[in-house]
Amino acid sequence: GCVQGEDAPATDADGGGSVALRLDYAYYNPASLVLREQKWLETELAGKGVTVSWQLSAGSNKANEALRADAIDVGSTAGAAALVARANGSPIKTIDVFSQPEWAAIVVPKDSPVTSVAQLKGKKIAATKGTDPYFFLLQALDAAGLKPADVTVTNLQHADGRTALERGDVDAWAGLDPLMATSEVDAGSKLIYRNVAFNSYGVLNAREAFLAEHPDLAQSVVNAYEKARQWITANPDQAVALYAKEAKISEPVAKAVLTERTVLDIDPVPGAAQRAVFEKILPVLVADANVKSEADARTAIDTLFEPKYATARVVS
Amino acid sequence: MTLPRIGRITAGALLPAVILVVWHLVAAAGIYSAAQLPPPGEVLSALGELLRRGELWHHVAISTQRVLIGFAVGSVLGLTLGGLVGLSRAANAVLSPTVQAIRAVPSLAWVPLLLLWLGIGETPKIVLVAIGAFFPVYTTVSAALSHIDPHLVEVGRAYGRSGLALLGTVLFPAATPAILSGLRLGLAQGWLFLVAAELIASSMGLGFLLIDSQNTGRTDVMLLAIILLALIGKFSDTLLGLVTVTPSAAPR
Amino acid sequence: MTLPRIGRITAGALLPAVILVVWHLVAAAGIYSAAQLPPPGEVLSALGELLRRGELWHHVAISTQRVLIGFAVGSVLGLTLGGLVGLSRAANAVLSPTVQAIRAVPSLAWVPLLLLWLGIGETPKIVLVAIGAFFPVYTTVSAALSHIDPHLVEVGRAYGRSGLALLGTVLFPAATPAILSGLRLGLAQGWLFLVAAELIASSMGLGFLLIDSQNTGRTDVMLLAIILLALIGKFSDTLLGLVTVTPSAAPR
Amino acid sequence: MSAVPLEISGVGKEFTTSGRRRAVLAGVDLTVAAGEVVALLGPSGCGKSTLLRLAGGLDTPTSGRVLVDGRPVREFEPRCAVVFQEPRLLPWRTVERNVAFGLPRGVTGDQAQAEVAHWLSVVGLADFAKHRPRQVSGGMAQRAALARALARRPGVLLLDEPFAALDALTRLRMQDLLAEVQRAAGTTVLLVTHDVDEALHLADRVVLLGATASPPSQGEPPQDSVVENVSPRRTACGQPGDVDDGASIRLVLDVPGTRPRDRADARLATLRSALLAELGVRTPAAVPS
Amino acid sequence: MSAVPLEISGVGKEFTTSGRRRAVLAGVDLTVAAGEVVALLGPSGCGKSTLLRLAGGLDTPTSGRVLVDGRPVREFEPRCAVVFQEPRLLPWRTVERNVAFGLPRGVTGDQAQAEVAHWLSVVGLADFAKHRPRQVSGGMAQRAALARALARRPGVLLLDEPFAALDALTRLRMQDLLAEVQRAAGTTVLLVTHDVDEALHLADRVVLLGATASPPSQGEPPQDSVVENVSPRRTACGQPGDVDDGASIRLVLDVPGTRPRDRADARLATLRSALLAELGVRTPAAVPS
Ligand SMILES: Nc1ncnc2c1ncn2[C@@H]1O[C@H](COP(=O)(O)OP(=O)(O)OP(=O)(O)O)[C@@H](O)[C@H]1O
Ligand SMILES: Nc1ncnc2c1ncn2[C@@H]1O[C@H](COP(=O)(O)OP(=O)(O)OP(=O)(O)O)[C@@H](O)[C@H]1O
Ligand SMILES: [Mg+2]
Ligand SMILES: [Mg+2]
Repeated sequence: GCVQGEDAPATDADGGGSVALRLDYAYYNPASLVLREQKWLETELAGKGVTVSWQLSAGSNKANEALRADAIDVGSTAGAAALVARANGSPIKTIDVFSQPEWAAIVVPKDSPVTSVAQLKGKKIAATKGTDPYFFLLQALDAAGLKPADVTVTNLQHADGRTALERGDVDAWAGLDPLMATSEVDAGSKLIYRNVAFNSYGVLNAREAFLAEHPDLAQSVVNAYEKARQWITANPDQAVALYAKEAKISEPVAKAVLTERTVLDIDPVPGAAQRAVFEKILPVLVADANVKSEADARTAIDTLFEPKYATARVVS
Repeated sequence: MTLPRIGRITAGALLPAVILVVWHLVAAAGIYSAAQLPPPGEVLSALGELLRRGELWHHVAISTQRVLIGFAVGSVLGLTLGGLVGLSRAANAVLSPTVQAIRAVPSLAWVPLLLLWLGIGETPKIVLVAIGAFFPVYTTVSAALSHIDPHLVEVGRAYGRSGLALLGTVLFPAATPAILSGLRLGLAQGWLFLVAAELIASSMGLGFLLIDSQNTGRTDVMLLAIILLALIGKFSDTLLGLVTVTPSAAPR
Repeated sequence: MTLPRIGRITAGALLPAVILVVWHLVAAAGIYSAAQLPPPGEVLSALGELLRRGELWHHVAISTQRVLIGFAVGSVLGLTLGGLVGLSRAANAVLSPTVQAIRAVPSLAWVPLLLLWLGIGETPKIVLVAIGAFFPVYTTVSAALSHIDPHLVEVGRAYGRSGLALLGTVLFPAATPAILSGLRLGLAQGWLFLVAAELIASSMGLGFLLIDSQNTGRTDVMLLAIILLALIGKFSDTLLGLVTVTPSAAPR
Repeated sequence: MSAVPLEISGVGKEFTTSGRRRAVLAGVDLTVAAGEVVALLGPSGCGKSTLLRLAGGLDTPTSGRVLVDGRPVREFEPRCAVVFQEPRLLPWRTVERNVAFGLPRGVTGDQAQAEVAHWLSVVGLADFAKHRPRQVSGGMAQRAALARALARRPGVLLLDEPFAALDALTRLRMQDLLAEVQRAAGTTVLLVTHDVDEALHLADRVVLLGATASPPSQGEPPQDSVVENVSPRRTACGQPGDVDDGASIRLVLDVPGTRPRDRADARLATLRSALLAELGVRTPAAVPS
Repeated sequence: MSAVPLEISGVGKEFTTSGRRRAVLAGVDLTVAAGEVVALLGPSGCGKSTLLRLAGGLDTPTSGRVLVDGRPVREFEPRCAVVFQEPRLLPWRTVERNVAFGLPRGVTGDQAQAEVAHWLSVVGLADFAKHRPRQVSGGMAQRAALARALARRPGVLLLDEPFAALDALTRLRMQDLLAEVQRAAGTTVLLVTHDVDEALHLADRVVLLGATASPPSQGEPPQDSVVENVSPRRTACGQPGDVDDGASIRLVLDVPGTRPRDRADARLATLRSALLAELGVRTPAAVPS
């Protein structure tokens, strides 16, 4: 016999008038895990004949890819990733900020003598280009008075960066949670520089076409995320357990990430706070050719945000 | 089971046993941290955990299904197109440069394209596996067909076999060893492409397990996924060898 | 250049031309957005941009170097081990099950392991390409050797050729077509593994260009990388065909 | 299939090897009437097999044309069956299934099985039906190839030294088998052979292929000192000097009497000596032709 | 290499085909003295090629043993050279390089080239040195195979119907060539042939291989109606009934006179008829053995 695969249930295409709402969930978006588990959206929208399907995003890049390919309607990414995608022509809008995570930091091995960013001058640092930890690193260097040319940045995938760090191939790593937290717990790696303001927020993006067709559904999603955030604050233990199980990490790590390094109590309306971070990383994006031109990036900053849903949010 | 067969199995188990022992020793020596190289025992307990949660069976089943269907599609296409190119000079001239160019497109590059064209479901995953399986079959079959003993081809022609009949009675049988090794390579490459296929909006399968454990830093689960892929790959290869040898059974 | 050769080239260019036209039409029809499927012109301008910045040459050169060295290492190993397994039953029994199992380990799974064992730098990248090139060569060579016309092997033995001499004067020449297609598959798989290799601490190379453009959504650069990989893959394949056919030049 | 005539007119064939063109056949004219048996003799390398391949449509002549039953021979000719100089059995099929490969289209099932069994027993291989070609002897393989061709019941039977690998007794048997089959079905036969006795016993006409242009004088010294007792290279092809002109028909000999002939017929003995002399061999009782 | 003796004692060989074991040879004893030429005759499929392969160390006997120069034959035997029943040229080498394949170890460079050129011209293939095996005729390929074996200058020369594909003239030449080479080097020769004349002309002794157990009575009806004019299956192997016992030596005949013999010698004519009768063929002037 055949195994039931991942074909979407056949209701959306032919089930006369029924509408599909396709969302993503991601380990870096705890609220999405809660929403998927609690089935609030399903319950609410069932009456309107809307079916909800969930798609795992392994990272911001994957969420963007799915958005571009019209495989999902709403996807969760880091703010910077949303900006780059928009600048490179993806027709998406940021409709909600789901967290201000502190998912990136500068990490050194257990026995490293390095204690500050300034001491990294001339050293080798692992980071994944184009992702938040990389932008974090550049801002951190800037804050410490170093130029990017003062260090050697080694481009490594997040998981590989951790291995390189623990092996001693690099002196520091611009790490990402939960890998960073796991490395702390398992290998005793040390975080030498943290700054929540240098992270580019976790944002919820929707396709423009979806927004035009189903503004009501977009509103429902934003409302549901508000509810999820509140639920996590209210039920931290349950949330940690859920997060640990879904993200396949140990509870101590989950607890550290969720309660210590993720600020959920934020203003979900996209706007000035995010814009401030974008302005800082914009030159980097241009220099690394992550965007076609500075003009594109500027336009993207101006057109990315769609604050009306978050402004109009209500919790049912 | 005959004695020499037992001997063969023992001999074949030798190297894996050595690897296991070395792994155990290295892990125990503490050169690497547990996150870098967990000892075999930890991988075993990861297996136990997955089994307990009832997930493993599902991962294995869905991946196997994807590979089997994809391999079936890809190898049939590979045989057909390889046969066509081997038979007809015109087809060869038109198709072969393009096919050879497309062959160099890596599995990861297909992912966004297939996502775009075929969406998320099972189809793009199976198609990607089929793409992986296609090329080795196509390449070996078309190469083998153009190097068959012309004396035998002449016998086929002398006895009135042309076109498909020639292909079926002379060309394919004469190329059997090459076709078989092409099929085995195709199956192997199908497994290789599976991982990329399961990057396409997937939340199950061994490829997903591998990528997901890499992303979440679960080295034990990652090693488990690698070992499972290797074992099932070897197993399906052996099975293919049995299935394809039986009908011809030719001690050539 | 002879006329039939021009005909061949024209025929070979037919399909790419059709693909180009269809691509252009589809992109112009507006079914897909520019971010999904940019028109050919945009890919061309991405090429221009990379050329202007002087990066392209570097990407191509470093990738080609990695593939060539890796392929050289992997194919020599593949020929050696394939020859050994084809010659000796004992080697076959001990090695072949393990090799077949390892063959199923996907390129992405090697990345963390090689990083762990070999660190960053060029070595792990070349090793990964070599691993990719090894398996098709090994598989086709060992399969071809075990299916050589026993009559010819007997001639070799009757004229006092054993071991390496037998391999060099009878077995390898008799298996030449299969070995050639194994080498071509090995080279192709070397290119496929390149992308995974360039996930290891890389900031240049075509594989890096591909992954990087995927992550940032630069679909034009991504398509450019795919096309470059396809073209260079095809080109190196043709070159290999020329190089390996010339010495034997046998119209068999 | 009933017997059909074979017409070879003005046929020439050239081969290009390592850039050099060499004529092998030139201006060969030969008509084999329906039901006639023609034996083709000639020195090694003079183009007998090449002519046979042309007659079977397996190669195309450089000049001239080949007609089977009045129509040009086709690339996949269903009216001819060929026994090649080597057995050329398909190594992945059993002897039995190799014979079945020769069956004409449309013969299937029980009938096919019966036919195959018949031809196998006729060539004395009934016990080796399930053997692979590599498991039978050279002579057995050649007999299997003969059975494969006979099973086709062709209009024209093209035989290239089909009995060369057989011992004296088996050879006589197979010759008789061929004569019997030919008589029963009226098949047209073109038979390449090196055995003059065989040619005289089986054929209506014997055709000698060889270089016709300026035969070298009789007294020429032998090419190598080790060659004695035979007259020097008069007709041997594959030797310097005569190859570039291409061989054609040197001699056509009508064999007297009707088939089957008595092997002891005195007229045949005379013809035998004449033919051998023509081939360059002095026999004890040589009679100049 | 100087001549060495070949000793085959109590050799038996069985083959297993589709699960059934069949004895092909049983209790074959044959000693060929150093420098002696022994011809091996026997019906098709009786095990001549098999015996030759055993003598060359290419297969291992089921029982008994083979000694070359007093020592057991090896799997890769440098003292023997074999001409197989088929030419078996290596298709990826030119004719020239195929002959060079036979050169003994240590012969390289100019010497090798000279040797190859010599042997090619001796077998009449000097003009075809650069041809591929697929571009030469059957007889030419067989001559190339002979040249390859002669180039080896072996202690024991094992020949399996080496002249079967040659026309009458070329055949005589090659026989004389072999005789000359053998005389000059004193090579030990074991020659399988179907040609009784050839055996008598070349050999010191003629050995007849075949079923020895209970020969069927002379009057038995022929196996198939198409077989006439020949006495029924007396010695034919590859037929039901006699195969399972395995063939052995039925007859050893000393050929009178010294080599080279006159082909017209009257004593040879008598021996010829006797041998043919022993092989089951009645000749015009048959003399019972
Ligand atoms: N590899 C094998 N497996 C099974 N049977 C074999 C094998 N080789 C030879 N035989 C059998 O051994 C017998 C003798 O074969 P062999 O080739 O020695 O005959 P031969 O005397 O040379 O005949 P011919 O004159 O036709 O060449 C045949 O019946 C053949 O079927
Ligand atoms: N494919 C080919 N390419 C080049 N030359 C060829 C080819 N086939 C045959 N020849 C040449 O044609 C000539 C005649 O060959 P063919 O096989 O017809 O001779 P034959 O009369 O059958 O000789 P034999 O009695 O030795 O079998 C030979 O000199 C051979 O070299
Ligand atoms: Mg011929
Ligand atoms: Mg034989």
